[in-house]
Amino acid sequence: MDFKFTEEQVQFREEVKEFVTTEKEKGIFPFGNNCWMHLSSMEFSKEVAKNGLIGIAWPKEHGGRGMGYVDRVIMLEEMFRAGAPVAYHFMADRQVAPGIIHFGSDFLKKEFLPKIRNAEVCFCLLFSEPDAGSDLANCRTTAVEEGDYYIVNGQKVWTSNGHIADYGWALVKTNLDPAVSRYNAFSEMVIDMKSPGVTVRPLINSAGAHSFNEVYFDNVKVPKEYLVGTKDNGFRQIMTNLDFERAGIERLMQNSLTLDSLKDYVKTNDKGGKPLSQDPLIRDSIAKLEIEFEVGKLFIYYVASLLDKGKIPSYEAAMGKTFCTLYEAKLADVATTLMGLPGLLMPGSPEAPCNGMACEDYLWSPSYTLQGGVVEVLKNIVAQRGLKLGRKKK
Amino acid sequence: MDFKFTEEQVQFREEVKEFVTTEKEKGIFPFGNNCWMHLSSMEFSKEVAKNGLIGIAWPKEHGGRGMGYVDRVIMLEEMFRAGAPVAYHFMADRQVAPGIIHFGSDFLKKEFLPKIRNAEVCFCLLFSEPDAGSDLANCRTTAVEEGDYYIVNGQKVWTSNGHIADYGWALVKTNLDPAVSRYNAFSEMVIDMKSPGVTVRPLINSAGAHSFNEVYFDNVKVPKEYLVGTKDNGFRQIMTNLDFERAGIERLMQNSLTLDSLKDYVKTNDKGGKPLSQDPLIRDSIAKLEIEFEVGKLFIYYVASLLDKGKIPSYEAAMGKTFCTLYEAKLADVATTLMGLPGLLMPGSPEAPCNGMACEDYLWSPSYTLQGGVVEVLKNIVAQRGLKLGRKKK
Amino acid sequence: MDFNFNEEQQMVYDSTKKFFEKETSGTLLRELMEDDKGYSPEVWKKMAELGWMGLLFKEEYGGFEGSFLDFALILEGMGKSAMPSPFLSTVILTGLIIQDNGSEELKKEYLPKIAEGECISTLAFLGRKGLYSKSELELEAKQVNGGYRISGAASFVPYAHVADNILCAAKTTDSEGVTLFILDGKAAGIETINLHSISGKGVDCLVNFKDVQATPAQIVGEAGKGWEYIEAQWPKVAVALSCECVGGMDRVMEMTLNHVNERIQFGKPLSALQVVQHMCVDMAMKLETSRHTAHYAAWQVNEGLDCTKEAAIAKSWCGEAFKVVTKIGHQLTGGIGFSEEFDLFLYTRNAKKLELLFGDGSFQRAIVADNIGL
Amino acid sequence: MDFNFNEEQQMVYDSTKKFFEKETSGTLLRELMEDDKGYSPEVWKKMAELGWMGLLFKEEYGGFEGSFLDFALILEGMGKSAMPSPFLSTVILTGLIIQDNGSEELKKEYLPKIAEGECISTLAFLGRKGLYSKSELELEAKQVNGGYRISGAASFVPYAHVADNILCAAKTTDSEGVTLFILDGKAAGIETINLHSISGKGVDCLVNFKDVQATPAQIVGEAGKGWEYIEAQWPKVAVALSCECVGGMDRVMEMTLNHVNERIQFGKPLSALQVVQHMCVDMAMKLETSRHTAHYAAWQVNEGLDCTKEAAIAKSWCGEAFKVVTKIGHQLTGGIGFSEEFDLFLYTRNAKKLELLFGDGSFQRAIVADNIGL
Repeated sequence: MDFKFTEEQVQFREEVKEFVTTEKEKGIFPFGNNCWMHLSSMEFSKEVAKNGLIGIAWPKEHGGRGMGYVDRVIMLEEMFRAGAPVAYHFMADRQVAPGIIHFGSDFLKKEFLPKIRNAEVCFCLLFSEPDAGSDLANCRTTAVEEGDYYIVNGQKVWTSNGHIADYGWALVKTNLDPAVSRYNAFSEMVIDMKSPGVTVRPLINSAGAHSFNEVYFDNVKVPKEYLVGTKDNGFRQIMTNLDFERAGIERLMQNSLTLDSLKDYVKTNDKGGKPLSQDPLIRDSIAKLEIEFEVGKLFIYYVASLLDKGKIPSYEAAMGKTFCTLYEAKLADVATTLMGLPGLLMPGSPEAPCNGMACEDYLWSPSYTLQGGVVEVLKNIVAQRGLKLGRKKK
Repeated sequence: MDFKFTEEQVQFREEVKEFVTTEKEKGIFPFGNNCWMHLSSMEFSKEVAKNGLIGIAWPKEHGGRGMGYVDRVIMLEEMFRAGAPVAYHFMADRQVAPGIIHFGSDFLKKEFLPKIRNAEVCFCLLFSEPDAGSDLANCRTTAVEEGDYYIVNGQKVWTSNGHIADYGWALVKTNLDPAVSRYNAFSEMVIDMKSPGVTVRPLINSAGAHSFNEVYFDNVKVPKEYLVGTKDNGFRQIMTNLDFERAGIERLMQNSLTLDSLKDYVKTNDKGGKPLSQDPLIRDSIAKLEIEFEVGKLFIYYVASLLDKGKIPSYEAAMGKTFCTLYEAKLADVATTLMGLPGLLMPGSPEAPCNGMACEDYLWSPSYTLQGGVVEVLKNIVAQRGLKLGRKKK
Repeated sequence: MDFNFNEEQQMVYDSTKKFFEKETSGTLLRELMEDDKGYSPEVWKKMAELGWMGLLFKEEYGGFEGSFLDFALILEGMGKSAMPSPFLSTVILTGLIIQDNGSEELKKEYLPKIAEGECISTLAFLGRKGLYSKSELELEAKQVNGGYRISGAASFVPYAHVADNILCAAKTTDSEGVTLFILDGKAAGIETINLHSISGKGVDCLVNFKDVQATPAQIVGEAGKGWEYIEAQWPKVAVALSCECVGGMDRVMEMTLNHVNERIQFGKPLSALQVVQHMCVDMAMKLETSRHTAHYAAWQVNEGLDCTKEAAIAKSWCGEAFKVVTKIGHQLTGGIGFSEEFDLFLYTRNAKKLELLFGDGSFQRAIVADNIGL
Repeated sequence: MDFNFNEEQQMVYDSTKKFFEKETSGTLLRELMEDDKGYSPEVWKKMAELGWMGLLFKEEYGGFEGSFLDFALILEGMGKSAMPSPFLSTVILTGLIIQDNGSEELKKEYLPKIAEGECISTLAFLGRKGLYSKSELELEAKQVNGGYRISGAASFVPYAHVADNILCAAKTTDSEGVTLFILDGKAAGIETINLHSISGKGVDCLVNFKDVQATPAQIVGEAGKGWEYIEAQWPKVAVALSCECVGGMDRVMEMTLNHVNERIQFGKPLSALQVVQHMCVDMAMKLETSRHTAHYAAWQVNEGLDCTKEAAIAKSWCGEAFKVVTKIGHQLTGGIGFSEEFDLFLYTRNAKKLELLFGDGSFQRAIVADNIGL
């Protein structure tokens, strides 16, 4: 047990902090909550790239910095603390590049890693379908071989940033034999979102924002070299990938500005001449949030430290995401309640404290425990993989 | 919608209140928490009987007063508010007598109803077995016909008051054919606890009290006229009975003295010169308890009003018991925490506030959400019977 | 004790339900959320025609002297439909305050107009922090030449921008208390600024008062007693809002059960999963307990009993329950429920608002604590 | 960052575990709960032989200058075993207070004795309401003839009845502050009365002081600074108790998982039910998060960092978590777990006690609130 950051890490954190502060002060980029899903700026991402902050955890031979996962959490902690608009490169950096490095051909590596590293392309994830939410094995989008191509047909949904992405990272069915198990029926591939036959239809979410999309594939031709890894092995590949997806601090900190603004609100507003921050009920509620936040953060670093040791944190990542998203789901609810009626004012409204951040966050909050694995599904994973429960006895 | 008690009911409540106050003032009976399970006094029960307060909801032709279930709740509300020691007659009044009236032969009615009515016998319930807790269909105690008798063999467990009961109300297996469904395999019967072959072994619970027992049957002869209702129809009979069991205010109020003592404690103790009752966190916590209590009480009256309309509150009773026992499970936890270290002193200890009631109640509290239907099983019932969920679609 | 509706109540409940089923549509609700007015004048007119506005007024003022239980059931229907309107602010926060405290002249002037649906009105009594506390009031009335001049700001005033009248609560310089003035909504010196709140763009307003003139005849009841008049209505408002919560929960429960029964994942409907079943039971328990609690408090109001405690119980319980129910609803309806095409978000927003209106859980629990002698 | 034990830590953890597995039995624990002494002198002696008592003391006072992390792991093992003893009250609440503040004479007198297990000691600093607040202190020391006479009562004093020494916190009439006196446990005028608390009959005491004499040489550190000395140990105590909670949870989790895997109902093990699985996951989450939180705070103590906030976080989190874990344990083990034959109740009682010792959740959260500038 040694919770000390190395000197390099302390130094690195300062570097990132300085970078973020400088960029924020420029006032040209859209800093804010939900920054990894919702705040996309190619220009900002290019600055990130220039500062060597994309691909830090990739091996050096692939153009990365060969740093660790704890280092990556340090970087993201500072990015998210400020609400840096990382959405343009985030998915590619977190998920697509590691997938390509792990499973992809030399062609794919050469084709995409430099572009991702330099923030020249934006990727979206094409997993969920109308009938395949929690149950990915129910995906019906097909990819059928035809010469040098796969012909893709079907529909994806809840595609974040589908409308700005250059490429999609898709799960498709390549073995149509219904007798074949899920583990031998799917493949992963990269799809050029500008291909003929790709239609992106915006979905407005219940927070009133366009961040999701429906994506339709109508005989879309995908070159065979865009297949990632082994044909029909996609389900296994994606399961590994999901563990990485779930391990991140984005599940805890995408709304950390809300907690800041709440603290600020109760300190600068009073009731009957006393700051709200002196009210014991308010103090207790905010301390509860603070504690859960710190507990969650420690857990995220724990999962990252496992990754740095070369362990696959399959159930630990699921546990971490469960804990952190339950915190996230609560944060804006508590914040709006403690702020009272002003907490229910929306961005752009006169009188809205912190430009309606808490209220907007509340409207987004139902999504946190759904995205990237519904809490109940994650608990199944923890129970079955982690605690080994439910195996037939007797 | 009319929530008004009738004049008769208002009058009746006063009657009961007066009776209870008088008896409590005598100082000879053991008033307190858990009074229906744990505080047994034949003498007190005889006073209850003398005042016509046993069997009030039975039909007049069976020696009852033909009053309603709401009336019964009114009576019990006043009994439980004071912690009256009703355990001697409670099970017989609530469950055994209605079972006999509903399903029993003339012989059983003549034999037992007057005795119950006059608090001359104490009954225990013989349902649970070591391998049949939530899953009653797993009961293995058998009753085999032999001449004019059933020969009973097996073991029951968690038998409250088994050590003081004159008779037991038992679920036994009378059809041993394993192919037969649970609905055609069991019977209900009355067993004389003094019969040769009955052994009662005390179980100390985790609160340190002897209230449960194990009961062993070794070739116990039970006269055939002690069979209740139809042979092999016991499972159905007992399911109806359980709905009655779950509908009662005992699930909400067996610890109402704890709430009183908590309120009293915070009003009469101070911190830094201010009564604890002025502490906003303490006020909020106690108000939460008060609210849940009132909400639960209303629900109990609702279920009773359904019974008075001749409806079987199958899922409503399960819902009510779930709600009320979750409140009960919380009450002593909050009380001990708010009282602080003095709240952790046990009955008999020097310095224990209210003679350690809150602490003792805390030790009992894990049992509330288990007895008479584990909360999770009750939720299954509400989901499946009430909300009709989980039926196969497609 | 009878928890069921009697025939008349059943009729009120059914006809309210039918009315809103007919008048409400997802499209209309979505439009109103963006609409500057924030309510539908057509629906408002029809509500008036049904006699809802005057239900609680005396016959002599154009009312029907109806039962508060019927009123509560109408609110339940309103909550179930999610239809926004200036109903409560007009009928209770202006109408009943005038009926209970105003002079004969004021009653005759305003109540019949309200009953006929010809007058939208509202109450301005909160400061910009939105705290329900006399000390946070920001309006002041100065005595000038036998009249008054009112200045300052009031916020979170529902429908002030479309109100024919504004009842405003102002501190008077000549007394400790708060005085209520009934003003013309368009009086000189009144400026309304629409706030964009969680429930829409045309509901709440910030209202700036600059030397708005009022005569002593515009004072409702006695000068200096205004805050007490408002507090006297608190239980009724709390119960009415509780009933709205019950209606809202009822609808969320319907849509959620429907979804989990229809949605197939892992080869069976979601409703076959035990965890899903238990979440639905948690919703059902919130709904059923809320229903009884709200109805009981409504009955107490109707009987004229002191129900400060019961109303606070209902509001704290139903307000938090509705919010929890929308959260479970979202968790069970997943991405579908999180899209704007699904109606759930309308209720999510209403629930959050209703949780806070006229005091959140802890505010109500403080009232309960007072009432049990703590 | 490394969350795993290093070799030495692993050794400490394993050997502590083995020690308690050997020395603890259900029978012994049940006896100790009824026992007047409340601890096992045999086990106490063996603990001393392992060097645990002197682990945190300097070598010159018979200690080993060991790591607080090792100390924390021992506490975790103690919590897992549920073995009661005057360990914390002797080592931290007397030993460390003397080491950090006492005169050279006092250190030389007491620390080696404690390190060898020859001295049981405790701290008397709470009034009869058991509130952790200087203002609630009920002991007073009067200056008489160059010495002191201490009178009043202290309650919830662990193991005072078997203590060789009692460190007592008394208000001194000549100053605002609180002064610590180290007294002989059997000094004239000291009366100990056993309280029967949730954790047993021989743990906590009410101690009455009647004109107990003390000399200035018995004062630990400076007169008037006693409360500050106690507060300075708070983070260490909070972390130590947090680690006990982690150990306790670990054991409850083990017995519960074992039960749900073995217990067959409705034809399959309980653990096949989704709701049961999720309840187990909730336990596991409490345990894992508590473990990291407690270890992190222990590490901070060890590094000599200011960890007021981290210790408060650990104590509030672990204290409440342990309690919740015992509740889930009971719900899943049913009647079996509720019987005295099953070990769960030992932990249920410890958890409730640990929740409150040195400040419950809201007490700790107030510290956190202070520390984040609220």
